[in-house]
Amino acid sequence: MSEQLLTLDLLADWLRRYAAIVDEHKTYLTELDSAIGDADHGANMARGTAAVLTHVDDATTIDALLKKAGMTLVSTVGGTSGPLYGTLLMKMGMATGSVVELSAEDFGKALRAGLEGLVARGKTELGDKTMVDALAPALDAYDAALADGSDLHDAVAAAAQAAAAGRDATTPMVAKKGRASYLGERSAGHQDPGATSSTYLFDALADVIGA
Amino acid sequence: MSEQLLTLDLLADWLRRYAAIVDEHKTYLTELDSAIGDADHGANMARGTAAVLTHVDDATTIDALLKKAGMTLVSTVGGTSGPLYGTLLMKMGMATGSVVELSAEDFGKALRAGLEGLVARGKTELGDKTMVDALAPALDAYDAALADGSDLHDAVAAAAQAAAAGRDATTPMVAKKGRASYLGERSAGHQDPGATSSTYLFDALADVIGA
Amino acid sequence: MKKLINSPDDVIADALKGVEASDDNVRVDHANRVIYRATPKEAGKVAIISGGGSGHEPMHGGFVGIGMLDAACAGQVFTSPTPDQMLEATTTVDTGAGVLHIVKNYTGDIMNFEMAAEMAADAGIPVETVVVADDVAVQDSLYTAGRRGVGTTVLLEKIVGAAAEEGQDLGAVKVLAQKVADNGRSMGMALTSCTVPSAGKPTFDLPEDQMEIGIGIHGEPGRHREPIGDAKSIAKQLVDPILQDLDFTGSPVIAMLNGMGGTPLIELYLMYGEVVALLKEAGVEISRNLVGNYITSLDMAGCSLTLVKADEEMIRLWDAPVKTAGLRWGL
Amino acid sequence: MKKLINSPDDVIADALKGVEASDDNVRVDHANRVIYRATPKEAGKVAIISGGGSGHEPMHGGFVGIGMLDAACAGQVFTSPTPDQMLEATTTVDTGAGVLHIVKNYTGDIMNFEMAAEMAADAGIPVETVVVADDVAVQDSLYTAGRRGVGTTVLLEKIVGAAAEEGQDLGAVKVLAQKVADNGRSMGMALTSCTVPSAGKPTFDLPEDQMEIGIGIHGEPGRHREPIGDAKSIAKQLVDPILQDLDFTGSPVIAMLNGMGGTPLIELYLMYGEVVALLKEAGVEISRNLVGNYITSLDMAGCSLTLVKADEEMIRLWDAPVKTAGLRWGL
Ligand SMILES: Nc1ncnc2c1ncn2[C@@H]1O[C@H](COP(=O)(O)OP(=O)(O)O)[C@@H](O)[C@H]1O
Ligand SMILES: Nc1ncnc2c1ncn2[C@@H]1O[C@H](COP(=O)(O)OP(=O)(O)O)[C@@H](O)[C@H]1O
Ligand SMILES: [Mg+2]
Ligand SMILES: [Mg+2]
Ligand SMILES: [Mg+2]
Ligand SMILES: [Mg+2]
Repeated sequence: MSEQLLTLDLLADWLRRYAAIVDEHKTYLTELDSAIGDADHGANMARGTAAVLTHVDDATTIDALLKKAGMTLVSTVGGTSGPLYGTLLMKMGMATGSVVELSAEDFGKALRAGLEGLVARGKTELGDKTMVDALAPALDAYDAALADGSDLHDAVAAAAQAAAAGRDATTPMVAKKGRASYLGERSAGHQDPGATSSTYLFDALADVIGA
Repeated sequence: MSEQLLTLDLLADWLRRYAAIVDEHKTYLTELDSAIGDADHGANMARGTAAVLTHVDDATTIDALLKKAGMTLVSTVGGTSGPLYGTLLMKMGMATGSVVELSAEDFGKALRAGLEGLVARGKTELGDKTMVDALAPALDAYDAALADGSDLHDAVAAAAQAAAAGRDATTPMVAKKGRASYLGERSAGHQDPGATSSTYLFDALADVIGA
Repeated sequence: MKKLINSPDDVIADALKGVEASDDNVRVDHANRVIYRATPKEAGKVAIISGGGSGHEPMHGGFVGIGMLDAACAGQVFTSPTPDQMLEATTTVDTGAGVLHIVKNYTGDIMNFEMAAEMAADAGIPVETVVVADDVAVQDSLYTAGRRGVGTTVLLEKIVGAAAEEGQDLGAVKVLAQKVADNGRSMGMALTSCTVPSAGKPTFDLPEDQMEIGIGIHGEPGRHREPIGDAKSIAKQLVDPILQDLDFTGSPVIAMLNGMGGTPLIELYLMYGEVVALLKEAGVEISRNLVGNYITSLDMAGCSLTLVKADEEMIRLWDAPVKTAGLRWGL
Repeated sequence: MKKLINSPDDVIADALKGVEASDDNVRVDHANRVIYRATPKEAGKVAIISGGGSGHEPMHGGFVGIGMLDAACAGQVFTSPTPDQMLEATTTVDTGAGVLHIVKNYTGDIMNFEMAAEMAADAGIPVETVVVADDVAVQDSLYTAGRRGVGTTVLLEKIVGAAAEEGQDLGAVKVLAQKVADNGRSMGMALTSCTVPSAGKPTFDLPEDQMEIGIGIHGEPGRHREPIGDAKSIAKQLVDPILQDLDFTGSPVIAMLNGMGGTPLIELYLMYGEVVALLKEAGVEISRNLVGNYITSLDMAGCSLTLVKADEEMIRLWDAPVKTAGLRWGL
């Protein structure tokens, strides 16, 4: 069992770093969404994460931090990614309880609860060419690393790597969910924007824990 | 006094030739009109002269030929050039009387009557950057050539040359009439479309009499 | 050229078929290219016709119907209709009370309507003419063909149409029409040129970062071009020359923020917000407004602002019922 | 990017100012970005709200008023509004008789409206939802997010709005809404892409000689692209897949030939003429029609056709008075 803990401060930093990465890549995200969607994913995510930033200092517990972040995404992003990312974070917050630090394992359980909420909301399966195709393998890799005795540092690195691989794997897929599905076969050959912004979640975490 | 006569057939050929030249240059006329007008002069003149063609065979006298041609232009062209070219030909027809051939002098008088009608309708002066800037010098050159003892052939050649010079002289002018006048100083540097299509009248005449 | 057409030569004929199929308020004389009211006006009332080049839809055909025009003559794209069309329309709509011709101030329109009016007079039909010349972008009227007739035409057709509908006589209708014309001012701008179907390419080239200020409705280039500004500064370039030309304070004002054909409504609303803010600052009070595509220039992106300085009577006539494809209320 | 805006971030806020200034039928809640009727509906009548991403004007805000919507929630450009907005609108418009949510079938819209409906139910407000999914361009509904909601939304808002206005209860209004949704089909095409303000460039590239068939209203690329055909052949590409999907003979039909925002009205009339000719051939009888910009996609050039198979009752409700910026008759 890993000794390292994820503190309130670290998770606040995670959200801050995520916002920074999204902002940095918003043009790129919108370009990806132009090819198989409606050219707003970058603007959507940048608007939402910027709104999250205005609240991260207020939280005194991890559940409050994550729930508030999730609700903020829901009420500022709209579109598809608002309810989905919002649900992910809200369900994570509901799973942690009112704490100020989390074990690597408990953080993994919270992520899993978040993903389940997201999948229930989005009615997605793996292989539909959505953010789930990055999130699910990332969580699996994270859990597997911890089970293999890796520390948080390595587990997050493994998750980030798996997320990136999952994201890359969306490129040849034919979309079955979301706006890209209207394109049918023409959706193949393009990387999914949501899978891309999901990968940034793990990049951000790796950055803040120094993985 | 010139010996040559302008016959009904020759004048019918003149209108046919004019239609052909206009049709050949309609894109060019529209381009000229794009720069300082509304991009329709070529289409307007091509439509009108094509309609005139459907009647040239019917006429048994010169006045009927010209009046019908003028009325056809009025009722098929519209815009600025319809009433103006229409008036030119109608007034020419009214001036010739019910004949089947005209002396060079009488043709000149008819042209003069036509121009006067056009100027009255358009309320233009020389130098306003309009078709009058090609027509008026052409008529003056024609009359002067005949007065100097030239034959029809040379008078028409002189008219065509003067029309071309008049047309070229419109380029530096600032328009004071028609759509180009809205541009103010920006109208300078562009050749007037109407002066250009007017010049074709004399080119066509030169062609059919072999000048 | 990207257009939903069959061929440049058939645009008007084909579009008139669609007008006939879609608009219950009108019937179409395809041979003469005249759009008439489906049900003619009662005898004894002044009839009103207008017309002009096509490419400005809904003007004029979309304004034929109860409370507005009795007929509209459709010319070729950007080309005045011919005297034959106007004479035919004038003869057909006259109920004995005479006919008002609403003419926009362009050399071609003036001459063609003039010839038609001469022929109608010959045929014994009393005709009066009002010429709209409201475009403040045309400055030196002495050295030009005079100001172009643009947006005021739409508001005039509505107001004067109501007066004719309620039975005012030709003299009164003409005086009212002149009053509206005298009290209307417009100013327009473009982000892109339009493309005339028969020309097949844009009338003027406008670089990606430039706009044209002071355009008319025929793709004529404007007075000058400059880098595209924000909506606030563009609004100022529309409002200022209009207010410099006529004092709009102290009277009710009818405003129209008009799209040129290729401008989305969201941008027109946005521009209207900016225009209203500037007018409020200047003490101008807007009583009635239109925001949308009313007098367009094919696919041009851009907009124009029209203000008409009204009085209580003009506002009353504005509010009167109207039933046309382009403007409808109270019916 | 050529747009009449101040900045991409301010488009919605600024446009709502213009809506407020121009449209007497509505009042605007700027904080929540909800457009409400200026005068709320009488107590005891079912209220109707809709909403969606912006960029489709006049839909939905332009359909708020007597005989149509009670409120419209404005999202960011092409982005569903948030549950907060819909909950706020639902709570505000409920007169005690419950609220109908009109939702277009997009993943985002479905989820956000779903969350709002859950919260409204929690607050004790009866909410029913109708989902419009009428775009026949989306073929394999099993392998996609299902058909997109497009043009039928406009006709549904009118018909159902009339039913609510005359006092039908929530159950009846919901049944009627579902019936309209089930009987509506649409198909669209584009000559150009639109440009989302925050993206700053066209969503897709379309060569000068190509068109995109089967587009939606968000600049999503369509099903395929091909060389631009003439209006007749384009009309066929709109009509055929609709008629293949549903039998429109034997009933009155309401048709809408809709412009995508950058298409001039003259082209829409022309296309409508071609569409009507094809429908006549196929034995389809059009009872009512709309030709114009009703559900747009920013500055996209192109058009869509919507047919709703109606019955006498739906036609009666269609003809009932309506007073909104986007649709108006009888008032
Ligand atoms: N049903 C779904 N479940 C999970 N993710 C989805 C679903 N539908 C779409 N997505 C994700 O949402 C992304 C698009 O988000 P965004 O562009 O913000 O929303 P919208 O499609 O409403 O414009 C897609 O790239 C995809 O990853
Ligand atoms: N008042 C006028 N008198 C004589 N010619 C004129 C006058 N106004 C314009 N023109 C001529 O008409 C030409 C334009 O014709 P055309 O493009 O067919 O008509 P419009 O300007 O109505 O589109 C100009 O190039 C000019 O030569
Ligand atoms: Mg998107
Ligand atoms: Mg011209
Ligand atoms: Mg013209
Ligand atoms: Mg979106």
